Amino acid sequence: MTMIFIFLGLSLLLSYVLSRKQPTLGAYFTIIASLAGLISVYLLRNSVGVTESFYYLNFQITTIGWYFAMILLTVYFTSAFFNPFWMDELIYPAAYNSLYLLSLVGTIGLFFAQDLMTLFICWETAVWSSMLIVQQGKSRQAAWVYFVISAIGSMSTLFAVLLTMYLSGTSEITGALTYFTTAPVAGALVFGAFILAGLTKIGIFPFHVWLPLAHGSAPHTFSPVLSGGLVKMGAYIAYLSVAVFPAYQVFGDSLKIQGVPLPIYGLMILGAASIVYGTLRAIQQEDAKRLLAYSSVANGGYILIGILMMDQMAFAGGLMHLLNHAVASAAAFLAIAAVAKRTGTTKMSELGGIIHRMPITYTVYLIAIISMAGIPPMGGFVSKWLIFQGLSEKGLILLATAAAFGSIGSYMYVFRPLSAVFLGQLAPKYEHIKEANPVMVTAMLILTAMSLLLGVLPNLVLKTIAKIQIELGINPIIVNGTATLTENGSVDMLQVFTVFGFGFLLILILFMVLPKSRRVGLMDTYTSAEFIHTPELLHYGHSFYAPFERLYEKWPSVLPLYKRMSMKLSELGEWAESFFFHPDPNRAVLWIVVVAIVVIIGGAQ
Amino acid sequence: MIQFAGIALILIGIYGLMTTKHMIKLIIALNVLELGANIFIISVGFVKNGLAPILTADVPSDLLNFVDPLPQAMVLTAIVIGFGATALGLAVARKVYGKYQTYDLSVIGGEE
Amino acid sequence: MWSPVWLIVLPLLMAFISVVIKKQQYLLLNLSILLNLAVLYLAPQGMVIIGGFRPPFGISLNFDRYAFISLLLIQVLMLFATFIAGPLAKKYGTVLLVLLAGINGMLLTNDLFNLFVMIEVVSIASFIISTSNGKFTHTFHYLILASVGGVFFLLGAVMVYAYTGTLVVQGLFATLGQLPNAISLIPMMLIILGLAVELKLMPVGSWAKNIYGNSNVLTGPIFAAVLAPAFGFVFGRMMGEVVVLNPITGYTLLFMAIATFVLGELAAYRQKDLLKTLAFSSIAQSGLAIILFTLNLPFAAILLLINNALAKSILFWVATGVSTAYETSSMKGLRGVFYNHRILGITFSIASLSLVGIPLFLGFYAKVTAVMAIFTTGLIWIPVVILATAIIEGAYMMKWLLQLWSPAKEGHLASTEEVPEKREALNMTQIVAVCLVALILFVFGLVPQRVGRVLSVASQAEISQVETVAEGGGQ
Amino acid sequence: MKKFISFLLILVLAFFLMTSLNSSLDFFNPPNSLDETRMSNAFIHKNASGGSDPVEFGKSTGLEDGSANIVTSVVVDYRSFDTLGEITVLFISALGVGLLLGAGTGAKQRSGFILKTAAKLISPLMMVTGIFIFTHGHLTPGGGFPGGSMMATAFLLNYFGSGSISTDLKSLKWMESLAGVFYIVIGLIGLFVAGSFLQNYLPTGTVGHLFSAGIIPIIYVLVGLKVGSEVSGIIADFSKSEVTS
Repeated sequence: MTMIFIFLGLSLLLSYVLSRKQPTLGAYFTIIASLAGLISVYLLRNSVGVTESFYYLNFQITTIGWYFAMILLTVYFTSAFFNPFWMDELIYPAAYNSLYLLSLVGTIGLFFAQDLMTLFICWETAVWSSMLIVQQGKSRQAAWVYFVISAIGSMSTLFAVLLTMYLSGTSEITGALTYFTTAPVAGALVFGAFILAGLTKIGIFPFHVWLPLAHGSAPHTFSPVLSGGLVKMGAYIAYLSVAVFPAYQVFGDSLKIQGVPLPIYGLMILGAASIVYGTLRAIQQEDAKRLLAYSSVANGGYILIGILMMDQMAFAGGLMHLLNHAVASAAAFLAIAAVAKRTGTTKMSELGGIIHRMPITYTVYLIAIISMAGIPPMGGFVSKWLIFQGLSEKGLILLATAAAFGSIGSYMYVFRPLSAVFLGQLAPKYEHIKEANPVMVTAMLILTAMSLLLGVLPNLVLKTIAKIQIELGINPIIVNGTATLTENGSVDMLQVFTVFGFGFLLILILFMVLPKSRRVGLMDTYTSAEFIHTPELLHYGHSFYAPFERLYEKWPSVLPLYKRMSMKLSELGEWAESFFFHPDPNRAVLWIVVVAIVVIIGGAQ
Repeated sequence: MIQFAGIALILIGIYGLMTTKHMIKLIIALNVLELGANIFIISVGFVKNGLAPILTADVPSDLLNFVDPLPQAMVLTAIVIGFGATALGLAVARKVYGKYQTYDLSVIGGEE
Repeated sequence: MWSPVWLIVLPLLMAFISVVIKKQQYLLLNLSILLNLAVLYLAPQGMVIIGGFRPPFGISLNFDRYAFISLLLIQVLMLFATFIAGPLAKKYGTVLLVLLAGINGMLLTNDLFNLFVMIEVVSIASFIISTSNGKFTHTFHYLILASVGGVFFLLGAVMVYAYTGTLVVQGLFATLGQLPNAISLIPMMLIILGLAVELKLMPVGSWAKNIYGNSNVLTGPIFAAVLAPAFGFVFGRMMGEVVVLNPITGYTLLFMAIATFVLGELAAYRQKDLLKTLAFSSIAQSGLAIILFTLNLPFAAILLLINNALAKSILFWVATGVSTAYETSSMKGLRGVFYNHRILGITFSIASLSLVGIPLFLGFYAKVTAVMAIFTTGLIWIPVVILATAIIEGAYMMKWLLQLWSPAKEGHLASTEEVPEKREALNMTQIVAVCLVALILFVFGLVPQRVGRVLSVASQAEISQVETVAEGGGQ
Repeated sequence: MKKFISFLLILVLAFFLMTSLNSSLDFFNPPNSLDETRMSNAFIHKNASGGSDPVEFGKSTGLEDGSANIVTSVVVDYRSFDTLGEITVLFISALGVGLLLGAGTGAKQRSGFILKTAAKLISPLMMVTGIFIFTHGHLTPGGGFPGGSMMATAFLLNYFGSGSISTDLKSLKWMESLAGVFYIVIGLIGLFVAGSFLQNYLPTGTVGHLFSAGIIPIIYVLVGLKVGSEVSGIIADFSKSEVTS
């Protein structure tokens, strides 16, 4: 395992050197490096429990770590296919390529960390290297917000980590965290500080503000990694703080709601809030990438709730949703990136009818959003269904309602880019664009195939998850051949797929057989005597959900709250500056006297 | 009793430093403060009916009546240091005057 | 013959000589720093008597590990500072020599009054260096405050003498501790207040804003990287050997230090000017070091001082070099400037990441050590404050990094068209020197435990405690 | 308003300072003799390095310190290092003044007949007195600093009288530099000969004689010359560069 890190470390240096010579070369190299990483981590699947030390970093292979690392590597690997085509847009391509691999090293290190210090070091490495990538996109502000929100998480984690190390006297993750079974008060503090990092990274309400900003303005090739990959780091922290950290024991004495301790329930409510909020906001978005970012917020809510449940089904659902969402969201972002590469924009109102020029990209996107929305027969359905099962079994009605709401709402937001970007009439200026480059298409097809496979045979993954559950000592999810068994019944996705596939074929045949509709160009209007100055206004992608937008125009947003907080901090700084740093020697002497008086009076008593 | 004079001068000096905005006056106030401090230091070594700590032909041989020479030595050093700071302060003040034609800091305002 | 007294005498001798041969000032300056480094290497550790009278009757120098570490840091940074400042250092060669002698004296001396003399030497030399900013009212402000501080320190020292009859620094706390609190209160307050001015503590350190904020390539590094750690080390020595804190002085000092740290970072957060940002950042970091010294955690404080000194020197070199070349230090004017100066940009980034305390840099180790050490005192709220403030520090440092690296308007991709026209910020040899310091910082970050092991002896703390902290920081 | 607040604060400070100092110790009540714990007792009895023979003026020889003026023995012998620091302060501030104001041109001062004549008469006398004071620093009150200042005053008077700086400033610089260098060299000889910096390695002679006390008179002469030249230098710098608009 150490070899993997050394190899990736060397290859990031190599990619820097190559990129200095020829940026595209370095970018192709990132594909090779991440593929090599993927293969070598895959080969570790049977060496669970092996520990290794590298310098002062200690690593251990665990099933869950392996699972997370595989997800991340998949996303990094497929997104790397897009890197070579964006090199000319970036001002520091060499830095991009090497930081791309550095953030990969950081994330993998995080999942394999054996002790808390290693965990934190890898965490920070991933955060700041990805922050430096995001800044190469459209917005410095976004990168900054990303860093600050992450820093809130990082610093609270650091506090938790150090306090844990101090109290327990060890830094080995399992040993240190299980210490708190005997010290519930300190445990509650550590739990809160620790999981805050997870919340900020997953983008749980109210820490979601960085997601739309960072995902929306990061370089197009990096948005899939952010959404599909790095967000999952937060899920890992959430996993650690509820599964490894004895959260249910620490809060054993607190008030319980349907068997869930109140603090954990509160976190679930936050997860539910981000489902609802993310969904509603996503519907409103005008920019395709921001829309997907908000959908990540919503999906992050599912993942958080699933993991926090720590039970047979929802937990399995949460872990599986990680993978499903990673694959689907990466595919969707990549599809949008492919469109942006050809058209130069991600604004939905400026696009339309791209299906006529980029049909494969369209298919990729379609399948991705089906999975994201949780429509059978894609993988997203299985995981959401499992979470729903778990929630309803425990009787957590409120959360189940939110989950259901999110599922239905997701139809609305995934449909918007589908119709606004891909369907409808083709704008004249995009008349001559071509299908995406074969290299990019390859990457997208890999993800699409995975999405389909996960939908048809979810048990491939559920087996691994069952293994994790056994390690944690909770009831494992039961799989039987192609069927997944739950207490409320079983589902066999192969059957579902067959039914859906059959229906799809039927429709396809009908579509082929029935007479073709005539294509009408965007400029081809009935107002014959009038010249169309702004054709995009005529496209129905324009003001797609205008009624909804009007509906929550006045809704409060969270971002201004943060801005106001930042303003308040600035004001406090200004006050301090004018009060204590007055450019007047009299003032300073006065302060000396005041301090002297305070000390003397205080000392006199 | 001499301590009171020292402390009073220190306080007067501080008062001056707190109120005036005139650079030369600030330096004068600083000097008053330093003077007060020096007097205070001298007073620390004082002995009742003490003599200056210099051996001459007619001091008693038990030497018990000498005041403490160490504070005096310190004051010597402190005076010179105060002199140095004052000289430098005046030079800076003149530089400011050369630039703004005034010694009044409130007229100059905050120099950015 | 290899006595640490050379560290003071040699620069002083060179200074006296340099008055008459002005042309060779610079050479003499560099020569004496290099010779000082040799002396540091050769001189045996221990107490050195001056004038042939043992303490308390004569003055003595305490050349222990603590002094060694601080002196080594100061000589190295001084060497680089004078080298990089080049022509300016030539003009102020004699002053820098005296400054060096004063700082060395301050760090070595074992006599409270002699410490006062050395502090005055240093502060008068630093007044003169600060005039090279060309803002004389600021120098005046600094002069008044530092003089008042000096008088306070003197009064404190004299009162200590009046009460205890001795001025020897080493072990003075034992004698002072026997006095009732009501008696030791005022001298302790005077000593702390006197030092607080130079340490830039919150209500009394107002001079620092403008002196640091208008600095040039000489003053910035000298103030932030040489004077600040020097006074920090002196304060550490005072806390370790002299100052007896009772609850009121202790809490006042702690409160002042925390206020300096938090409000300083907040003030830095709102700055739109690079040098002003760095100025407030220096103020705040000095507050953090004082928190640690006040809590009697010298090991963490030393680590922090070293990290800050190295990082701040790089930041100030790059910032002053760039802002002089482009004639602005505002955020707007310097946007994307590192596109032209990649190497400077990388060193600046290393320094700022280390300052913020990002893992794999020395600053992280320092921060972890500090927090772990504070846990042992039981004051859990202080780490919370420190880490919360670290977010603010990270926020403004990152803002600057992002702006300085990206030649782009907000909402647009970076493009070479936005890059300001290239000018020479520092010449090749200067860049190499800055890189060397950055390399030192980087290497220290890679082997933090080794650095820690060297320092743990210097901190004179119980070895067992320091060891666990050092291990905790790295594993 | 500001003055009122300042006044109030000063009053408060004064009140609490007084009560605190008064209650803590009978600080305002001087002792009848020097406290035993004070190390200055050793300076007075000249037994810092052992020995308990009583010191007698004009008789005791070969003491650890041969200066009759005990303040001088503290300043230049026991705590000579402070004095080195002190002349460094003076040196650096003179240098600073030179750096700040030295760039200007010398300005003519108009002076009347009486001042002119008196200056010519008095300034050599003052010069001689100054030299007397610092050569007898180990015997009588005074020493290098007052003597040096007196020389500088003579220099100032001379300037007032003649209207311009007649002395060659270069020679002042040389004097300043050489005095400082010799001070350190004497100290270093101590380091090499006697084992510690600034140690008295010459015979201390008999207390009260002019040629006694080892290196003390030598150092005081050097200090006197250095102070005289530095203060003169400061005066010369201030006389320059009349502030122009």
